[in-house]
Amino acid sequence: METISPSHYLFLALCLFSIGFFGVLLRRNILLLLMSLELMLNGINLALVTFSRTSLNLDGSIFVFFIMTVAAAEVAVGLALLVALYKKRQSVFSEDMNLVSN
Amino acid sequence: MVQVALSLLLLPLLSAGITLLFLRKYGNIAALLSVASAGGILAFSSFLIFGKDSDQIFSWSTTWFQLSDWELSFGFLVDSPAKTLLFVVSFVGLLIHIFSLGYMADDKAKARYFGGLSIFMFSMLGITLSDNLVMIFVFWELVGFSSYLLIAHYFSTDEAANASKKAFIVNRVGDFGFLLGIIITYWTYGTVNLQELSVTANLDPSLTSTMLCLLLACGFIGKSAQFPLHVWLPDAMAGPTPVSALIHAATMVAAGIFLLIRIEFLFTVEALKLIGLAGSVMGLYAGFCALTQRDIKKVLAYSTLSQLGYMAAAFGLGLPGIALFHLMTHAFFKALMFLGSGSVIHACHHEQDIFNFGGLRKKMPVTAYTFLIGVLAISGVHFLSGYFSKDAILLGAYNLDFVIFSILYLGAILTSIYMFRLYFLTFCGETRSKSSENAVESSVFMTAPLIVLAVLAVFGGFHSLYPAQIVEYLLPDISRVAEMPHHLWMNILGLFAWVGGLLFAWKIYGSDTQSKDPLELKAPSLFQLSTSKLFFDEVYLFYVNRIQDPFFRFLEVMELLFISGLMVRGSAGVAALFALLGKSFYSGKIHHYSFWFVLGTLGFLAYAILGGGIS
Amino acid sequence: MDFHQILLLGSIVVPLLSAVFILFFFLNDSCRAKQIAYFAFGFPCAAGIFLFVNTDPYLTGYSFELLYERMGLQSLGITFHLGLNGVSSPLFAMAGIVGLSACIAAINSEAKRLPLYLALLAFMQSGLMGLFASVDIFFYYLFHEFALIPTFLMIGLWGGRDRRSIALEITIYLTLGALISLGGLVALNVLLDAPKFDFPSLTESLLTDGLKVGTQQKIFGLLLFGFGILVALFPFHTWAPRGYETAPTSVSMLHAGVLKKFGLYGLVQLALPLLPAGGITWGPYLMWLALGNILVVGAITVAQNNLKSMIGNGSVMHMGYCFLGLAVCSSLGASAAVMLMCAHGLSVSLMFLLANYINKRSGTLEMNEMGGLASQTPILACFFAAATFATIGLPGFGNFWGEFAIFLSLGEYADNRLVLGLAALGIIISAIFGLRAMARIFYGSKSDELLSFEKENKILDLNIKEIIPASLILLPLLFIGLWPKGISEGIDVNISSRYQIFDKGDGNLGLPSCCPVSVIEDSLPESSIQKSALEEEEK
Amino acid sequence: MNLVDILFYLFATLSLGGGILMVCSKHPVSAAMFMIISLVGVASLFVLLEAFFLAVLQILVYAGAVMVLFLFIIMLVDVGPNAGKTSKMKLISGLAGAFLISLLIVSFLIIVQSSGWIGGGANWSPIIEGAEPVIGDNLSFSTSVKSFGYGLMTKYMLPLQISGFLLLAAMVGVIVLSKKEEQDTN
Amino acid sequence: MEDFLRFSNDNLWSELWPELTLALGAVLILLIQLFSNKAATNICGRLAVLFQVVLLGYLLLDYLLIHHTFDRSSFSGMLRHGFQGDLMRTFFLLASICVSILGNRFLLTNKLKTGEFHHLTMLATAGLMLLCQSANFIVLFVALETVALAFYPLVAFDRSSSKSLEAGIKYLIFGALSSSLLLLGIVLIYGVGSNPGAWGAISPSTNIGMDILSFEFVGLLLEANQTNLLLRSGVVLVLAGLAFKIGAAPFQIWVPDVYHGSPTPITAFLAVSSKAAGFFLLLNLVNGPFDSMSEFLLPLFGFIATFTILFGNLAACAQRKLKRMLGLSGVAHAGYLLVAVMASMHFAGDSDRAVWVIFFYLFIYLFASFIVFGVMGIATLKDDSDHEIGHYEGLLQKHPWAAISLLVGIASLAGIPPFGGFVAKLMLFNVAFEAKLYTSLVAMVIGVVISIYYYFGWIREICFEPKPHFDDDNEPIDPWTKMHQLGLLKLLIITFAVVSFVFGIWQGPFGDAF
Repeated sequence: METISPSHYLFLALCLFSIGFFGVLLRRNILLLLMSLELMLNGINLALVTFSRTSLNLDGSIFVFFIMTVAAAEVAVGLALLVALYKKRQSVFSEDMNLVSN
Repeated sequence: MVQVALSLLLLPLLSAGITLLFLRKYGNIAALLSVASAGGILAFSSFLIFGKDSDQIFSWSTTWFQLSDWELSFGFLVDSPAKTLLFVVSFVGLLIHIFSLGYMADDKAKARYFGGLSIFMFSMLGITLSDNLVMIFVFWELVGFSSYLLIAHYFSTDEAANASKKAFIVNRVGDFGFLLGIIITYWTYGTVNLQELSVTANLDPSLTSTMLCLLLACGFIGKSAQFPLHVWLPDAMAGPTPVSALIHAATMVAAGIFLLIRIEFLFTVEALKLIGLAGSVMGLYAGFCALTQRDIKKVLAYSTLSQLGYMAAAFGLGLPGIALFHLMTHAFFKALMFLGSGSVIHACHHEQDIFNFGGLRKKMPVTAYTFLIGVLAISGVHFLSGYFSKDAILLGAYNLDFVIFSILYLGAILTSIYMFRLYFLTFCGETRSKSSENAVESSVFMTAPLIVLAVLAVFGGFHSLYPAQIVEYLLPDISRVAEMPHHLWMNILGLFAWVGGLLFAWKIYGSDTQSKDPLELKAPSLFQLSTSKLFFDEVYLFYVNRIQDPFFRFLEVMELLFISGLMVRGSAGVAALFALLGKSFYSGKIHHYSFWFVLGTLGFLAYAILGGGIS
Repeated sequence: MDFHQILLLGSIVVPLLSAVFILFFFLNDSCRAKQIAYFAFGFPCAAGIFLFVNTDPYLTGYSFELLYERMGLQSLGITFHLGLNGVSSPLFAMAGIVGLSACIAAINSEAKRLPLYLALLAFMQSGLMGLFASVDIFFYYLFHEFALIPTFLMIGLWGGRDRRSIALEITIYLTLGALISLGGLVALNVLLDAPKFDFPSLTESLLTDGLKVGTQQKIFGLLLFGFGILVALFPFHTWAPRGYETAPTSVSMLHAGVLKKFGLYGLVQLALPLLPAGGITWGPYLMWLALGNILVVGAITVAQNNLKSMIGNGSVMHMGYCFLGLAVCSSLGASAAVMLMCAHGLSVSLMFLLANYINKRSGTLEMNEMGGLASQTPILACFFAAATFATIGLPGFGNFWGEFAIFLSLGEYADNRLVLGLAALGIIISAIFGLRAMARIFYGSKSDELLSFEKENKILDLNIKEIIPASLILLPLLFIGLWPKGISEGIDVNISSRYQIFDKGDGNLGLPSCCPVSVIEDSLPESSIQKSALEEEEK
Repeated sequence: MNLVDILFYLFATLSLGGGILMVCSKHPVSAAMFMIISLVGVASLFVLLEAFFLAVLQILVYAGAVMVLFLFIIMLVDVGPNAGKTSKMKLISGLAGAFLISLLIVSFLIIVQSSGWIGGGANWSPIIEGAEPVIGDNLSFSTSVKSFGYGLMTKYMLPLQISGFLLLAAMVGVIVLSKKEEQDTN
Repeated sequence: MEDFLRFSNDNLWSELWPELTLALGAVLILLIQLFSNKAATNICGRLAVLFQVVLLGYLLLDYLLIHHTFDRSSFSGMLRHGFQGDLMRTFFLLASICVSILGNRFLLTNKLKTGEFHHLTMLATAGLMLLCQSANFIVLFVALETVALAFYPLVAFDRSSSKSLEAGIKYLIFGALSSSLLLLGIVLIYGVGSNPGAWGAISPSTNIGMDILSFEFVGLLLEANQTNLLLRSGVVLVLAGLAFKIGAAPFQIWVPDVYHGSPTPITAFLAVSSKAAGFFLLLNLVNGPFDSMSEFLLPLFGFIATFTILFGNLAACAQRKLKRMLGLSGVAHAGYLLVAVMASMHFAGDSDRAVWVIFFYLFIYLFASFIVFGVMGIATLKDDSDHEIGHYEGLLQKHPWAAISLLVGIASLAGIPPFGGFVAKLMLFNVAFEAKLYTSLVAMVIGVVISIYYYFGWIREICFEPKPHFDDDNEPIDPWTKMHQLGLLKLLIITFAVVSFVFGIWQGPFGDAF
């Protein structure tokens, strides 16, 4: 039918996941770090939808729904933490977060 | 009989125990108790010797200790050699106890002294009565212990402290071999009981080995202070003089000879030859050392060594009876001389240097004359006790082994030289120091034993005078020697020996002597050689101070370095290193930590892709 | 529960409860604490002696058995099982005696915070009594560790130099040993799958099931090195002298005297009879390690200058003899080792006790700075001489019989003769250090240090409070020495019954050939099987 | 190459490119913008996959709510580009990160390829309209929101309720973290 | 419609009464907090404890008397209830009570809001209970995230402390990261499972309709497709997600930092409940759906366990900050427990023994941890995060009961007889030996020996006389001043100390349970 197979979608999804991961590695700004985490979740969502569509099974899609909920809640808490910390330390960079260390 | 033997053994132990526990502060009571026990011992032992079935060997045993197949019995074996020694020990022992009453009269630690004597009597009787090698070993160690205690009587002097330590350790070296010998004997013959051993050894002569004999003989070498373990005996003179008389002259050192006699049937020809040769060399060597000693007791100590060498030689020649005979006579005259010297020392307020004596004959005649008898006896003057036993040894050696004979004969000449030297320097001439000027004859407690011993030193050589039970073991060998040729020839040679010695000593020491040894002026190199005692002490000292102790310290350092340091601390250090490494990962930085997650994920995925048995 | 069982249980429970009592109620009342301590230690001592006297020496099993099935993990077969046999009852009594003596020494010591000290000591005592009374292996191990914790605390609280680091070092070292041996014990439990995790059941299931030779060797190795560390086997011994030097007297006494016997007891009761093939494989190597104990550590002992560290090293050295006795793998050797364990426990604790007395009187433990003490303290000198001569194996004291029988067991096979010769050198070495110490402390002239110490402190001889604990130990030591049969019977009967495996010997190997109980033979060379078959035919 | 393919590649480029640019952009605001692009790209892919409801959710929840929240916070905390903090270590760790991530992508590629998904092992099957909504214990794919609703309210009732509590916890958490502390005022 | 209604037939909410009660209680507490005046806010803490104690009592009564602990499932197979799940319920409830008690003290000294704290704690506990009964990956994920989202604010609860906030951020980032790994794993498994072409040997007739994300189906799927790379990666990634929860290497790196920053009660909560949940889940997975992959997973587990044990213990040695040290020692404990998990994988089909060992271990770990954290909670420091070993100098003299309880706790953690920890370790050794995990055994032995260093190093400070301080300028502040009004906390600590000891010599019902 089409030349684009589910594998393409899957690989794309995994690439998104990896880029998100790369962001986690690379970025020192916690805000961007949180965004990268969201990107990873997006990759996962894409994979899920792909699988769901391929096998004509709705459970995967519903799973995406839950993932989105969780992601949103996580972001909310994360940003609240960040703001609280920013008030104390005037910084959102991970370099400055070394109070809890040896 | 068992009860007698047991009470014989327990009596001194009891006396020692009571003294130690209750009488520490009551020296006089302790002394009396001890003497009483010595008297009791004599009584009991004569009962044992002359008892009803005295012509039979008395043996009895009961289990003492049992592990697995090995059973050790506590038992008595009173056969003829045991009876001889029993007699010597109990008789001389009593005399010395009595002598001690006088000698130690002013000593503060009297109780300790007499307690030690009692322990010694207990252990010595134990050796005498034991029926197996392990028991002998037990009492063997115990006599060593009591000897240690008594040498250390004047413990606050460094001399006594060192001498006691040395005596015990050197004895331990001998015991080391003895112990090995006993163990190997057990596994070779399957028993350590003397009677069973003799049966087995006779049945199967192939079991004997020179090695085993020599190991067992190590015990003898240590206890009888034979070459090369002789170094402790002269030092042991740091103890009170009666102790020297009892332990280091009459009985304990002789126990080595007694041990040899007990296990005579185990010996091979080679071993006997070796012992004989070593004994004779010892006889010569000790005599040579005695020539230049200044300490009255050390002269006697070396003389003891020399006489023990004679006994060993006799045993080595295959004449154990003669060895025992000499043991007995030697016990008398050597005890006599030691006690005499004790009397002198006591009179001179613990002055021991013979060059500080002189002219004591007039001041203490009893001591002097009894001492002279001793000197004559040991020099082998005819028809005194020493003559019989010593001549028998020389005669036997002449007929059996000429090498041994010639060495022994040289030794005999030396004996009479140093003995007369001792006598002349001590009792003749003018007094050479204040302490000897003020000397007076000792009390009756001291002179009475001297007189008794002097009588024995005179007549002790006539074996026919003794009750048969005592000399039973000696007779076969005595008659064997008596049948040997060249008897007359030997008499003449003997005469030459003692007269020559006498004259030689008279020439050098007889006339007026100053505090310096005349021999030192006349033959300095010989004198040097003699005083150095062939450097044995130096060699041992060198070994201990320069080799053993540094090596042990080196081992300590090595332990500290390698075991404590490298092994224990090292592993702790490695752990600490890893701990620091582990700690260093915790930088607290998020972007460092996320690398762990990437690496972990990669690792897990790599494992999924590559690992785990894809089939 | 009859009277004996009550005594047996009581000797563990009484000190434990007393410790708790002191801890909770009398932590500040040292007078009352002392009274409780006398009872807490006196009871196990009396009970130990009474039970020892009443143990039937001819019973190969356990007397006074006490069993609570519901206590412990049933799945592992753990039960609370107490009992005494010929091997454990003398050790049990010994633990009681040394404990009482250590208690009196502790009371005399006037340590700071005495009630706490006594409470911890009582905990330790409870563990020690339990250790030898346990039939169950889990509780046997548990009681050992139970006794170890107070050791750590007491060294740290009342110890001498470097106590903080040494306490930690010892604990780490000993835990390593304990864990390795625990590994071996767990292996035994798992592989044998016995219904109960105690000595008799394991033996029984071993007899029925059997273990492969290779397995036996591995497990024995674990047990040997685990226990070896605990008993200070060369070269894992360095903790011992350092620890004893630092530890307070009572702890040194109990640890060196009693607790250290844990490992040997385990080897005797457990490892050798259950894993004969392992014993025979490891025996020759063990011999050389034990020689390391005797010769190397012995030499190091001679080089020591500190009295306590000398005693500590000396005790390590004598452990070598015990190991030698075990290494020959015969009932003679093992029983001898047990004899020596009993005697050594007494003698070494006596030594530590006396070292404390000496320290009190001379203000130092460095032997260089002592000398001539005997003139003022003749009784102390007497006791010290007795202890020294006991340690160096003078007949008349218990140690001699142990050492002698060990030498005897070594002499059985010609291959061991070299080892025998080297090991016997130990009697010379121990004489050297023992007598040197005696001479340096008590004989000779007084040292300057002692004289200056004497100016400030009056040197008195032992008083009755000090004589009692010392004689408490010395008397049984003399008893064993004079009447060895008194304890050897029980040991012998018990061990012979379980060491029969070793008695069917094969002289060609220099050691008895292993006749493993197992029917499965995987690594036995064929020739030896044939040989044994031939021998049977001949018979 | 038909239209759907072209669209796929277009949206894939959008989402990937947006993602990469988000990760690499210096300023947080621009990063957020790129993130929105990426999210919209993914939403479009959802449309391609006929998951219309989820596409709408994606736009509403992510691009709408979440990203706006992000932008708010970016403005609130007022952080500029992480300037002046470029160090060698950062470069090295960036390179190492890039290397590791490329390894990750490679391993993903291997996994996807080896499992038979690439190359049409599994392919699109048309959505059967009017098929059974429930097959066994599974729900069959449907483009209608109604099926979602039914699924959530019956089979996924429990997770739905749990996520209610999840949101409650998150809410309380956010309140705890950001409510003005009373003791500050006192 | 009926098709869908079929699903709601077995939505048996009554099965979830403890979770629901707890969650409702949490809401109730929040409401009380909201509507009560300021002075009475302490009521919330007491009410929370009381509420949970009553619940625990009722729960136990229910199990012991009404006794319906047979295996059953509900919610279309999304939950599975059974004895083990019930046991974990009591475990979490017990832990939650302890956290509440510790929390009351903490909140009082730091003047923080009580209502929210207890609300979040109880919600997290309810989530943990659900997590342990989940039999479906969606429920698992959602419950897991509920727990996590309740934990993030709890970790950062002490808002006045930067450290607490920082720990919260770190926990959030790594939690999110690890849950994406877990999710990816689930998705990959779902991808294969939803594709009928990959079902292979699963007989379509009987299993065609099974819920793809249920554990049961995944088990069958994995059994049929053991070498499928996608599945393998999925499994491995799921395990990676769980490894984060239990703090196993190489995902252990967050542990000390987060433990360090969080308030002490929450540190305990993390150390005990969160870890226990992770382990229970891991057990459920490796003995349930991943059972057929055991052979594939064991070497991986072996490596992780060894690495975790050694890393945790070694890194803990170098720490003087107590919370970090305890965190790292917790990592080591996770390693030990992983060995037991491996053993349970070895005894395929007969894994109960090993599972029981883990249960016992977890309970003992709970007791010991709460003793230790409880005593730590008593100390009043300027900054709650800065517990150092030095603060415990001479505690034995000052407060013997606290010191002795603490000693018991530490000894139990270290596995020293006669405390519970030893029995737990012994059983662990036993099981590991039965499973022939010799390498791990060696690692365990080495680990325990190393751990003695830091545990006894701590004990040393507690008991021994303090070293003389040479720099008198910065005299340390005595943290042991406010010892009054401990009440429940003191009772808790002492009770747990006694329990730890009793379990060391008498295992009671556990003795039979194995």
